[in-house]
Amino acid sequence: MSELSHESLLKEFPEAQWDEAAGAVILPATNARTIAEWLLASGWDYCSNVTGVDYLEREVKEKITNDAGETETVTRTEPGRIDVVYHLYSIANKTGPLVIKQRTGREGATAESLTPVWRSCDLQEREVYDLFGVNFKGHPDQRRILMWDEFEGHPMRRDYTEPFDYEWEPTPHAEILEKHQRGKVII
Amino acid sequence: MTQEITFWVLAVIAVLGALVAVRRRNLIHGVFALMIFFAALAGLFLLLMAEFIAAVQILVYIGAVGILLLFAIMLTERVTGDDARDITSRGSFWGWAAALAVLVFLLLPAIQGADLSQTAQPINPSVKALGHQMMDPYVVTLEVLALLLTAALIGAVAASQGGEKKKEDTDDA
Amino acid sequence: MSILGGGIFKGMAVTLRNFVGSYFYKERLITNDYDWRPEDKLPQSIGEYPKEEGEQLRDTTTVNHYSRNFPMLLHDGGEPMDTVRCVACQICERECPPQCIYIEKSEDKTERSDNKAQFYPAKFDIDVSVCMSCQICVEVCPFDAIVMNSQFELSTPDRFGGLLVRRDDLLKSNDYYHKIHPQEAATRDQKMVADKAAKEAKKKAAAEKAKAAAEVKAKAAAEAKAKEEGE
Amino acid sequence: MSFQLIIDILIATVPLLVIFPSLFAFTTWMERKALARIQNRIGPNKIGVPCTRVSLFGLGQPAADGIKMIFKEDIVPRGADKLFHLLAPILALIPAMLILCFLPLEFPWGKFMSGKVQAFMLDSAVIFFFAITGLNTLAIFMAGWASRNKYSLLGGMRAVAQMVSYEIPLVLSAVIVVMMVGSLNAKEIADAQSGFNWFVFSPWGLAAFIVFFIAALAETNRSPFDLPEAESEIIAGYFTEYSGFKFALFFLGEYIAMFAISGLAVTLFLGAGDGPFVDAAPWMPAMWFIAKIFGLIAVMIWLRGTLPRLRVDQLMAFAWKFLLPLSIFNILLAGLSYFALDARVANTTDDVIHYVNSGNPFAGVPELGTNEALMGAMIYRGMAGEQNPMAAKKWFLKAALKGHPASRTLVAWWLGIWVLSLVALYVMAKGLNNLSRSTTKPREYLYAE
Amino acid sequence: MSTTAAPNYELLQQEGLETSLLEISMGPHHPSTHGVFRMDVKLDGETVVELKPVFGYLHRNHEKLAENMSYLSSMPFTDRLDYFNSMTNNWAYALAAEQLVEVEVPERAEYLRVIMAELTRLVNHVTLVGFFVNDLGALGTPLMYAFREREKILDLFEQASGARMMCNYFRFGGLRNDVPEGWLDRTRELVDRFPAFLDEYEQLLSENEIILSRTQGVGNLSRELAINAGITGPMLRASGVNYDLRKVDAYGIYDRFKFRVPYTDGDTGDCYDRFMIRMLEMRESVAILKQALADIPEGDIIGKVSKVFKPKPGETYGRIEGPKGELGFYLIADGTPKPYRYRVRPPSLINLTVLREMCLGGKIADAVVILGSIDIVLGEVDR
Repeated sequence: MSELSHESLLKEFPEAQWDEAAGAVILPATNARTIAEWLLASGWDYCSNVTGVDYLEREVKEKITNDAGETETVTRTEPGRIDVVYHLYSIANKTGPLVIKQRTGREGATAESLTPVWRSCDLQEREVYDLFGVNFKGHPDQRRILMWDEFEGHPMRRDYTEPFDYEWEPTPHAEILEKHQRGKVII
Repeated sequence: MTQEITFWVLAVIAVLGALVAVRRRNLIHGVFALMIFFAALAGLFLLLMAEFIAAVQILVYIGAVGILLLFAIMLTERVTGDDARDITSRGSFWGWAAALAVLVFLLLPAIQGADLSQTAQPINPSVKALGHQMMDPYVVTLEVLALLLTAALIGAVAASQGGEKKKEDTDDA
Repeated sequence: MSILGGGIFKGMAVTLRNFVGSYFYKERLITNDYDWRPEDKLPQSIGEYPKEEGEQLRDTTTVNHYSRNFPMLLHDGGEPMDTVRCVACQICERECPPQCIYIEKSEDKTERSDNKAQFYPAKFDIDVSVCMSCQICVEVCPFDAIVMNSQFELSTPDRFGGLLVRRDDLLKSNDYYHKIHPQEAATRDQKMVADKAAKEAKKKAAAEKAKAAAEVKAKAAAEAKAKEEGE
Repeated sequence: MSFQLIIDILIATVPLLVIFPSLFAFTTWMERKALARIQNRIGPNKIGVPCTRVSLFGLGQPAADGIKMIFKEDIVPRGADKLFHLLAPILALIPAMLILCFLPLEFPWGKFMSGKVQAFMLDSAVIFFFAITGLNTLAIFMAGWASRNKYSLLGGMRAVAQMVSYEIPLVLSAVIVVMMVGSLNAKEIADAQSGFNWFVFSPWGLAAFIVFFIAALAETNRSPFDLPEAESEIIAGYFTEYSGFKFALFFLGEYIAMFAISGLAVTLFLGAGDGPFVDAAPWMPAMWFIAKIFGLIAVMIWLRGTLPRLRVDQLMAFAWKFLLPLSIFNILLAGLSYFALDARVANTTDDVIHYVNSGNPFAGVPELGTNEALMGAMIYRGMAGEQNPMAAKKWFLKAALKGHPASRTLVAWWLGIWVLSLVALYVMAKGLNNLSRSTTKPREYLYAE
Repeated sequence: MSTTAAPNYELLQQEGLETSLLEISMGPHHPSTHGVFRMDVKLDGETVVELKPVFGYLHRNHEKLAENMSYLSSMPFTDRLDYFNSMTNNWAYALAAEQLVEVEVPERAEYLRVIMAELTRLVNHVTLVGFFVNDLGALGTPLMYAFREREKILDLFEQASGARMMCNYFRFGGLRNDVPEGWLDRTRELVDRFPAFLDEYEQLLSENEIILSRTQGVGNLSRELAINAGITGPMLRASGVNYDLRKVDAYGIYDRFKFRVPYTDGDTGDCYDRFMIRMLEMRESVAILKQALADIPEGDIIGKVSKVFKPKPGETYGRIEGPKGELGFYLIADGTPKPYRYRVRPPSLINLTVLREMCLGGKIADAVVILGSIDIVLGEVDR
C-alpha cells in the first residue's frame, strides 16, 4: 500500500495535475476510471461527496511579466467548464480527504462514471447529471433523480433561467413580484 | 306454514344461486353465487332439523371449498371482463341429458317412494349419536377415508417439494 | 434460557406501568390541555386578533419566554409612529431569506420626539404566510427596531390577504417586548445603551480630535502667521 | 311453527342486536381511552353531552364518530365491483351478529317470559360457531377484491390465509373442552363449569385457553396479528377504499366479532356466566358474562398497545409450526391425563366402596373424611342422582383435606399429573419455539474507545 | 470488490406455472415512507423482486437558493434539511464556513455546540427508534414515549434558541446568543433523568420476541458494501465498521470527552443491529453530555467575525458526525458575500443507495422496516 496522499497519486500518474488553490487533483479525462481503481486499491475506500461545480466563461485579468520584465495586465478569456468533484477518505487508515476533480466543458459535458468503483457515487452522480447535465459514461442507471423525467434543462447551471414561474401564486404585493423581476430583490 | 314459506324461499335462492354460478361470466361472482347456493342448502338442512349437517355444510363447503376456489381463481390471470371465460353451448345436449337422467333415474323413484302426505318428522339426530354411529359401525369406512385424505395430503406436499428440489438443483448447476 | 414470551411480558409490564402512571404522575403525560374556547370566532385577518398585551400570552403551556414566532416592530412608547425605531433602511428586506418583508420608505423625514428628523416606513408589511421565523432580520437590523414576537394564534380563513401583517399591527411597544422576552429585552436595552454611549464617546472623541486638529491647525496657522510676520 | 316461537326468537335476539352494538360504542371509547393512557396521552375528553360543556370523559365521542360516519361521503372507486363493494361490509356484520346468538348468554327477561334462554339452543352450537366465523373470511376477501386496489387485494389475501390457518388451532383447542364435557352444546358446556369448575383451571385447559386466545386474536385481526390491515405496509388493507357508513359497518363487524369470539372463550374456558354471587340476582350471570368479555377485550387492547406486528411468513409459521403442534399435543396430553386421572378416581371409588362393604365403618376406628369420600364415590358411580365425575372430584378433595388416606393418594396423583402436564406443555412450547426461531436472541456489541 | 450489480432475484418459475408480478407504487403518500418518498415495488406474492426508490417530491434546490443569498441567510435553510436535527445541520454549515475564514470559536460556544449536538442526537435516535417500531407495526406506543422525551429536549432548544425545531442557533464563529439563566441546570436535570427512560425503553423493546424475529436477519448489509456505498453513521457502525467522525476528525472539542463508539462485529449488519446501535449510542451521548455540562466554562459566545461575512476565495469541505451519518458542506468562496458553490452531502440520500440490495428477496413488510432502519428525512434526501 502506498502512502495515502496526493503526491503518490501524482507520482503514479504524472498526467494528473495538482491544483494548489483548490487543493485538488485534476484527473485527466481519458483514464479517470483507471486512476480511481488505483486509488481504491491503494486505500481510498470511501468516497464521501460527489458534486459538480459550474464555471461560466469569463474574462480574467492577469498580471504577467512580459519579456521585457515589465508587469502588464492582460485580459484573457477563460472558457466555461464544469468540475465534478469527489472527496475521498480512507476508513481503514482514517485519513483524508483527497479531492479529485474531473474537468469537462459545458457543452456536451461528459465524465467517466466512478460508480463502478465506489457505489456511493451512484445517487450523487445521478444528481450531478440531473442538476448539471454531465453525462457519466459507464453509469449503470443514469436517470434524473430530483427533477421529474420530463423536466428540461439543468437547474444548477449558473446560466439556467426558469422557463416560467410554475409555482406562482398571488401574493398580497404584486409589486414584490415586479421588484423581483427588476432584480432588486434577490431570490 | 312458516316452514313452507321458508322452504320455498330457500329453494328459490338455491336454484338462482346455482344458475348464476353456472352462467355468470365473472368467475368471482360465480364463486360467490355458488356459496349462496351452499348457504341456502345449509338452510334447507336446518329446516329438516339436521343442524349438524347444516353446520358441516357451512364449515366445509363455504369455509373450505369456497375459499379454495377463490384461491384457485386468484391464481388465474383473467378474472373479470368480457374475456373472463367462454360460456359455450357446445355439448349442452349431453349436459341436459345427464340432468334428465339424474331426474328420471334417481329423483323420481325417490319422490314416488316417499309418502308426501306427511311432513317431515322432527327427528333429532344428536351429535353424540352421530359420533357413536361413526365410531362404531362405520369406523372402517371412516378410517379408510381418513387414510385416503392423509395420503392425498402427503402426496400434495411431496409434489410441491419435488418442484422446490428441482429448482435447487438448477441453482446448483 | 429465557422464559417463553418473556420479552413480551416485560414490554407489557412497561405499558401497564405507563397506563397506571399516567393517572398519577403528570410528568408522564405527553399532551397538555389546550385552552380551547369554542365561542371564539375566528378573526378574518390578523389585525383583528386581540391586541391587549395580556391576551398574547394566554396559553403559557406552549409559549414560553424564549419562543419566537413572527417579527414585530418596536417603538419606545407613546404614539407608535412617533417613537418608532425603524428608519426604513431596508436591510432586513434585503437579507430576509424567504423575502417576506415589504418596505416603502417615506418621502420625507419626520421630527421624532428626540428631536431628530428621520425617515420612517410608509409601508412595512410582513407576509407571515411566507415568513419562516428565522430571526435573520433581527440580527441584521442596526437600529434594534425589529424583534421577534411570540404571538402564535394567527390563523385566518383568508389565505392571501389575511396573513399579511400591516405596519400598524406590527408596531409593539418596548414594554410589551420586555414582558414577553424579559431577559432578551434587557440584554438588548443594555446593548443599545452601550452602543449609544460608545457612539457618543466616539463622536465626542471625534469632535475632540477635530477640535484638537483645528487647534493644531490654528496654532500652526498662527505660528506661520507669526513667522511670516516675524519675517 | 307457531307465532309464539317467533316472539320467543325475537325476544332472545333483539336484545343482542341492541346490547352489543351499544357495547361496541362503549368499547371504541374504552379502547381509545386505554390506548391513550398506555401511550401517556389523555384520549378523547371533549365531547360529552351535546349542546353543553359537560364532557363526561369524552363519552360522547363514539356518538359523534358515528354521526360523522353516517354523513360522510360514500366513495366507490371507479374500477370497483360496485355490488360486492356494497355487500362486503354487510356480509362482514351479519355472521358476527349471528354468532352472538349461540352464546349461552342468559338474559333474565327471556327467562321470565317464555323460558327461552338462548336464541338457538342448538345441539352443535360450537360447530356452528366456527362454521359461521369462517364466513367473515369471505366478507374480507370480497372487500379486498371488490375495491380494485392493490393494497386491498393484498390485505384480502392476507386475511384469507391468516383466518384459514388460525381457525385450525382455534378449533383444536376448543376440542379439549368438548372432550371434557362430551357435548357440543354451549349451554351444557357452561353448566359443566358452574361452581368454579372452569376449564382454564386445569393445565391442558390453560394451554388450550392460551392457544385459543392467540388464535382468536388472529381470527379477529387484532394486534399483533393485524396483518390484513397493517397500516405501515398496506395502508389499511382490505378497507383502504371504504369510507363513511360502509367503513363504520366494517368497524362494527370487527368489534362484534371480537365480542363473539371473546364470548366463546368465556363460554369454553372461563366458566360462562359463573362467578361469585352468581345466585344473588337473576341478571348476575349475564353481567358476569359481559364482564369477562370485557376483561378479555381489555387484554386485547393492552396487547395492541404493546406489541408490533408479525410478518406474514412468521404469522403462518406461528400457526402451523407452533400453535398447531402444541394444540395437538395438548389434546393428546389432555386425553391421557384425563384417562389416568379417571382411572385413579375409579380406583379410589372402588377402594372406598370396598371399605364400606367390607365392614361397618362406624365400628372400627373411623377414618377421617370417610363420609366425604363416600359421597364422592356415590356421585362418581351415579348412585346419588346423575353421574358427575367433576363433582365427585370435589368431594374427594374435601375428604383429602380432612385426612382420608385413599383420597389423599388420589389428590397426590392429581397434583402430580397436573404438574407433569404443565411441565410437559411448557417444554413442548419451548421446544417448538426454539425450533421455529432459534437464531433470534439479544446480541452483544463491541465498543471502541 | 466491484459491487455495482445488485443481486438479481430469479423468479420462481416452475414448469407450467407462471406467476404474474404485482406492481405497487408505495408512496409518495404512504404511512411509512417517512414523508414523500416512493418505492416502486414489484411483488411476487409478498416477496419483493424489484424495488426502485423514487424521490424529489420535496426538492426545492436548496443549493441554488444558497448560492443566491449571503452566507448567513442560508443558515435558516439548513435547519430545514433534516428537520429533526437542525442543530447539527447548523454546526456542519458553520464548521465549513469557519474553515473558510479561520475564526476562533470561544470555549463556551464550543461546549454549548457539543451539548446541542448531543441533545440533537438523543432527539433523533429516540424518535427514530419510535418510528422504526411504528413501522414494525406497534401502535405508536414507543413513538409516543419517544415524543415525550423529545418534547422535553425541544423545550430546552426553544429556551436557548427560540424555536423548537428550526433552531437557527449556530453562527459562524460561535452561537447566536448565550443560553438563558438556569438553562444548564435544566439540561443537567434532563440528562440525569434520561438513562432511566432509556432503561424503560429498552425493557419495552429490545427483548421483545416479535421485534427480534422481525428485525434479525432482515436487511443484511455487509461491511464491504457498506464502506463502498458510502454508508455512514450508525448504519455503518452496525455493519461492523468502527468509524465515528467525532473520534476520527475530533472536530469541535470532541477530543476532550471520554466516550465509546458502539459497533458490531460485522457478521450480521441487519435491522436489529442498526436499531441497537442507536440505543447504545444514546447512552454514550448521555455520557458526553454529563462531561460537557460539568466542564462548561463562562465566557464569550461568539468569536470575532465581521458583520458582513465575506471569505477569501477558496474551497473547503466541512463534515460532522450527524445523527444520521456524515453531514458535509462543500463551499466554494469567490470573494463575494455569496458562496459560489454550496453543496450539502446528505447522509440520508447516500444511505439510500443500498436500499434496493437490502430489500430484494425480502417481504414487503421487510422493505418498510429496512427503510425505517436506514433513517431518512425527506427534507434532506430531496433538498
